[in-house]
Amino acid sequence: MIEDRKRPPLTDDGLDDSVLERHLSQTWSASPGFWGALATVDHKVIARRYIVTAFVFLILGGLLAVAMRIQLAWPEARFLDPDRYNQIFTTHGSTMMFLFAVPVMEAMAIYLVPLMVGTRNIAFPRLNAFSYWIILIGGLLLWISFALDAAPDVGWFAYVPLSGPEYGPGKRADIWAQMITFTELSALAVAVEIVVTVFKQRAPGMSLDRIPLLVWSMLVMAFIVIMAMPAIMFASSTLILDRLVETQFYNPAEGGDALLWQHVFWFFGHPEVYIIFLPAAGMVSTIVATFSRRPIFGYLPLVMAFIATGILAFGLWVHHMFVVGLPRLGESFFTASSMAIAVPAGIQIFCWLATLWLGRPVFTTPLLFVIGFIVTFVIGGLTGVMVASVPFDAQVHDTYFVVAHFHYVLVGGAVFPLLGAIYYWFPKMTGRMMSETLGRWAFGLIFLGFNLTFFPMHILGLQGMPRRVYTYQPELPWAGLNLFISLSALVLVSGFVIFFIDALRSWRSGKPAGPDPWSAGTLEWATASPPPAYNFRRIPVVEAREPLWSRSEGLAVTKGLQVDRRELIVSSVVEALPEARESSPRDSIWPFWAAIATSLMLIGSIFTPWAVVWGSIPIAVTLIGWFWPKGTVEDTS
Amino acid sequence: MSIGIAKYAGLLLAPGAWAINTELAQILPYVDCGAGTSWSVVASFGAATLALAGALVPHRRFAQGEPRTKLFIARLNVLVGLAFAFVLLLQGAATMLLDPCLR
Amino acid sequence: MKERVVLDVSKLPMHDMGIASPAWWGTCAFMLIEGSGFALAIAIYFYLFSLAPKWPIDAPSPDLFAGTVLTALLLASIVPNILVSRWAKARALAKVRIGLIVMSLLAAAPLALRIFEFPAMHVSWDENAYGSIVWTLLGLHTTHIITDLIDTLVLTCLMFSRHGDNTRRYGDVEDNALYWNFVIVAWLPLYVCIYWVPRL
Amino acid sequence: MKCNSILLLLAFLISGCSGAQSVLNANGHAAIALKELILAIVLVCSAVWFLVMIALVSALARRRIRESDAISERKATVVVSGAVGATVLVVSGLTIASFHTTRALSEAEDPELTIVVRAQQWWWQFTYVDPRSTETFVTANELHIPIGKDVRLRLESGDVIHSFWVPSLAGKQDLIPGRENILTLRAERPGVYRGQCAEFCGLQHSHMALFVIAEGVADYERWAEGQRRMSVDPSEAEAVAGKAVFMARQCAACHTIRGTGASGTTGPDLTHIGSRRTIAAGLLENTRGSLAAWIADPQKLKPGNNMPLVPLTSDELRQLAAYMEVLK
Repeated sequence: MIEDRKRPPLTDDGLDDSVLERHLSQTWSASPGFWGALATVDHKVIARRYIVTAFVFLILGGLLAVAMRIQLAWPEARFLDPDRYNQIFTTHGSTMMFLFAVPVMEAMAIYLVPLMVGTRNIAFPRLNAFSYWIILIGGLLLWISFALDAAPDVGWFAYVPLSGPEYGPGKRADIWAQMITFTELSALAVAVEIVVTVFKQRAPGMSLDRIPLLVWSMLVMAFIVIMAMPAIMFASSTLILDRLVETQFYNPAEGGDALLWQHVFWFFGHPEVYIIFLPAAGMVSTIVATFSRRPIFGYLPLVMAFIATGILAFGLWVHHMFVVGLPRLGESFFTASSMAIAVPAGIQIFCWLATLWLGRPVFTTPLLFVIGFIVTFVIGGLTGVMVASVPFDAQVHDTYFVVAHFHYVLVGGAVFPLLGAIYYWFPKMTGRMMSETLGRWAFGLIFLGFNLTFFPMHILGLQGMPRRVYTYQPELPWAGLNLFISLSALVLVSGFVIFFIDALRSWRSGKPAGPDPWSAGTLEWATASPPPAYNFRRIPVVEAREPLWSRSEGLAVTKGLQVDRRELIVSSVVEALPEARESSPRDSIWPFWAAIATSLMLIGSIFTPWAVVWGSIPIAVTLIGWFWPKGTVEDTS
Repeated sequence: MSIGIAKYAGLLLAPGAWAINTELAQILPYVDCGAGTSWSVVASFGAATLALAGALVPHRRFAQGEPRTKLFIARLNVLVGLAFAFVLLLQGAATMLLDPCLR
Repeated sequence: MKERVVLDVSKLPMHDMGIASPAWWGTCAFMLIEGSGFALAIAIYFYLFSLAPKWPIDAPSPDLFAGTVLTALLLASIVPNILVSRWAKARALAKVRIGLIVMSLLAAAPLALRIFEFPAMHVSWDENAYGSIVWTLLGLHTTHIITDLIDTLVLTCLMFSRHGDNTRRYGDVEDNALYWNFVIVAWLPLYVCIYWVPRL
Repeated sequence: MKCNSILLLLAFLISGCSGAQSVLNANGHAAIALKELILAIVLVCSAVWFLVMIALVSALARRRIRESDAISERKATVVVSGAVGATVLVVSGLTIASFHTTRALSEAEDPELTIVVRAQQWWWQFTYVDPRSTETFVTANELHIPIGKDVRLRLESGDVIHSFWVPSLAGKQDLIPGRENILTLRAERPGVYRGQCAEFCGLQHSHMALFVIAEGVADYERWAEGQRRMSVDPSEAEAVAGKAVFMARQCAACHTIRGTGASGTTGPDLTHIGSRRTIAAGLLENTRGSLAAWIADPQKLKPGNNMPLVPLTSDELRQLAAYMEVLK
């Protein structure tokens, strides 16, 4: 170490490209082998794990959906018993929301934000590694309990008193609540990383008005997570307290209140929708601009729409509670906000349409998914306007109309853009192209299958079919449509099968992509595909909103960064003027152990409150190991 | 109001007014119903006025040949301020149309 | 891809403190998370208050003594806390070491008082919703104090080690001081809620 | 491609048929007002969706003309601003329409009849409170109301949250432990309207139906008179034996039959069970055979419900069913 200090620091100044790459690679690469893989803090590696994990959960959640559709295809079917059915729809909802949708959007942020803002790693990379292990263990907790026939059976919003100590026997509701704790912990960690990466690690010159729209959307998403997740943290913890040590938060006989749960849950639950939707909106903005071959129309209104949506998201929660008997005037304030959020949503749609109108669209698979998104999301948005109305909602609340509505918003509004984004960024992440032919098939089947499956549910809802029923009686007029829906679901499934086949095949043997296969404008395309461990040979200097479209003679870059330690540039928040050369932490195994210790404490506390006391000791030990300086060059200043 | 904060009036004042008004909606209907007052009307339109003000304050910075980033922030604030003023006007409409005692 | 060098960053400092440090922003983000949590807990306190026919439910108002002494102690600790922060900025190692020892003691002392606060509520967590929420508020804040205490202790050890005299450590000391200020500021509304709202 | 007009078309088709549990088969004053609002909003939204689709198709397929970027950008700005303005107007219009419907539904007269609805896992208890006398009577899963009159339902829950929803008559309202909600029904036309619990309430949420029978005032009064009476004393030998079985076994611990010693309150009041159309919260038609099947093994027909299996011989079973049937 002492010798290290004596050697003069090696900077990239005047180094030959290949020599520079060798040095950077030596400094930034993870060490080989199993422990090296556990210890890595490379945002791209971790994001890839996150994405793969999230898609595995999508497949599992999808299989549950298929099981439900088989059960509902006929009246009084006996494919599943009510207990199993309740576990299945709870696990389906929880998996899709907490283990697929939120993590996959965060994962895209973890992968793309550092590249798009032109830095070498995410802020707090060890926290990032920690967050992945936490969500993985949280997901395993839910799915192992499902395999053991002890999964939660109280629905993904787990209303008390059904989930409370009196009516929710066993540990099922506790497992649900603790699984939530895992996912919120991981989401909060990622949110902090994204905020700080966007605020402090943007390439010099990337002032606020030059931040790529995807990064803006991820920033707003991160702030929503920071403000909303504490609510669910409070909810899940107090639920466990009520069940474990007999606190009385939700017991009306002792001054508690059943509606308190709904307030706290939906104060998180509604922003949750925008946590999922806003990143998708950022993806759409990116894809639309690239394949219209022009800069996005209405950058400023789009940023404003993201921010306004992000704030408004916190004033909508009561529209999930329109039939609980609150004063109509108070409810109507939420009607006003819920209706008004259609204005920023409309602004986004209009700006994307205008970009397509003004540009020269190239119909690649990512753009097809975006077109599918516009078609379906507008329906979801409009049914959103419908359920925002107190009287309208009185009829459709908790029916299949709502099931249709939120699948249009979440699948149409978020999964379609996400699949487009996977086709779009797959070449960057793997260095290989996905197949256009299979992509078109996948899009066609998913689009068709989705609409055939979910559109009829609007009608079922108006015909009076409540949601969360494990069966219905033959004398009700729902059988025909249900059978139709179940058959259509097969079309949807086949589309997803093709998508996964395409992804796996292309990963191994797709056509090599090159650094910039789409001739796109943002910084992630300025480096190799897949990007090296250090992301950029030299940190770019941003002189325009689409740096790759406006470069005249080569990409503007910086010099003077040290290459024998992990170094990146810290810049100011508004103007992105360089402020310091900051070091980025080295690989470490401690986040992994910290995640294990945290998980033991959380899982133990399902069974005994003492787990919190004894479990915090190993957590403290691992955290000290994590933060204690090791005297590396990264520690110099 | 200092100049630094004034730049962000649209982003702070307008959503702030809206958030407070939304919270007040949980309390004022009970008060209005009990005492026959119209506090929710006053609160809503007061908040709408505040939001409009929040949109107009940064508007003044448009003409002054500000640097690019400053202009961007000012415009952003005006748009956000207007959006929230709209929401507050809709909430105001609710207070005019609905009886606070209604369940 | 062709590159052209337009900016030399070699003259920039290798680490900077305050708003130029990502760690400072990270601390702020965590304070925002915890602040949201506290705000929510207080909102729930008032929500339960608004539902109850009589507040506190089936219990006398809490005894003021322990909580008030704790509040005074926390407020008094602001002075050495700000001093430590200043010394860290000036990179005065010896002073920072002493200051951190003092701050460790000042972070431990409230814990002793906190032991007397729980019985001063005259209600157990499982008796009713009032008991549940006040115990939760106290518990949340106790966790805060413990977290900061451990952080301060570890930092004190660090400053006595060979890793001490380093801009990064001084930055950590500053961030830790910032966090302690937050622990104090967050307590004040909790104190009012727990001790004075029942007396309204 | 699917579109909202198909929904509208289907909506009118559905409203024509007699499917008794449908938003579009509106026969109560509230449901009629809601249906009008729903159709209006769906119509407006469908139009909006078509306009957006026209814009999308033309943006993708239009012939690109040579025009300077500045000019086309300016045109786009005007069009987009116009569209945003239109959105603001449409949103305001729909919001105000929604407020108006909320207001219209509030103007109910003083109700003539109050019924306490108590939801439990997984059945409904109705207690009729007569304002003119102190006399009350209790029934289950079947609500009779006179047409053309406001009926006030006081909604309570015995355990978890449920939701009272008879779509042909009114929007839903939750029943929440520790809180009391009010729902006013007014049936405009006679008929049998099915309803169902709409808030997930556990294992048998799917089988928690109820029927509202709206009938003329005279018919209603006759029915209510019958319900106020004590239970029938059976005369037929089989039913007499059935009564003895009922009293001797656990049945009486959970069920009330007024006029006998049975006064349990855990399960539905059976005083006039023979007069109801269905048993087990709308699960089965009320016949002697289905009664016997239900009593023989309630867990098979409605897994997880709170009625235990009482071991009975086949003779006892037949007798018990016969007794239930005479309790008109």
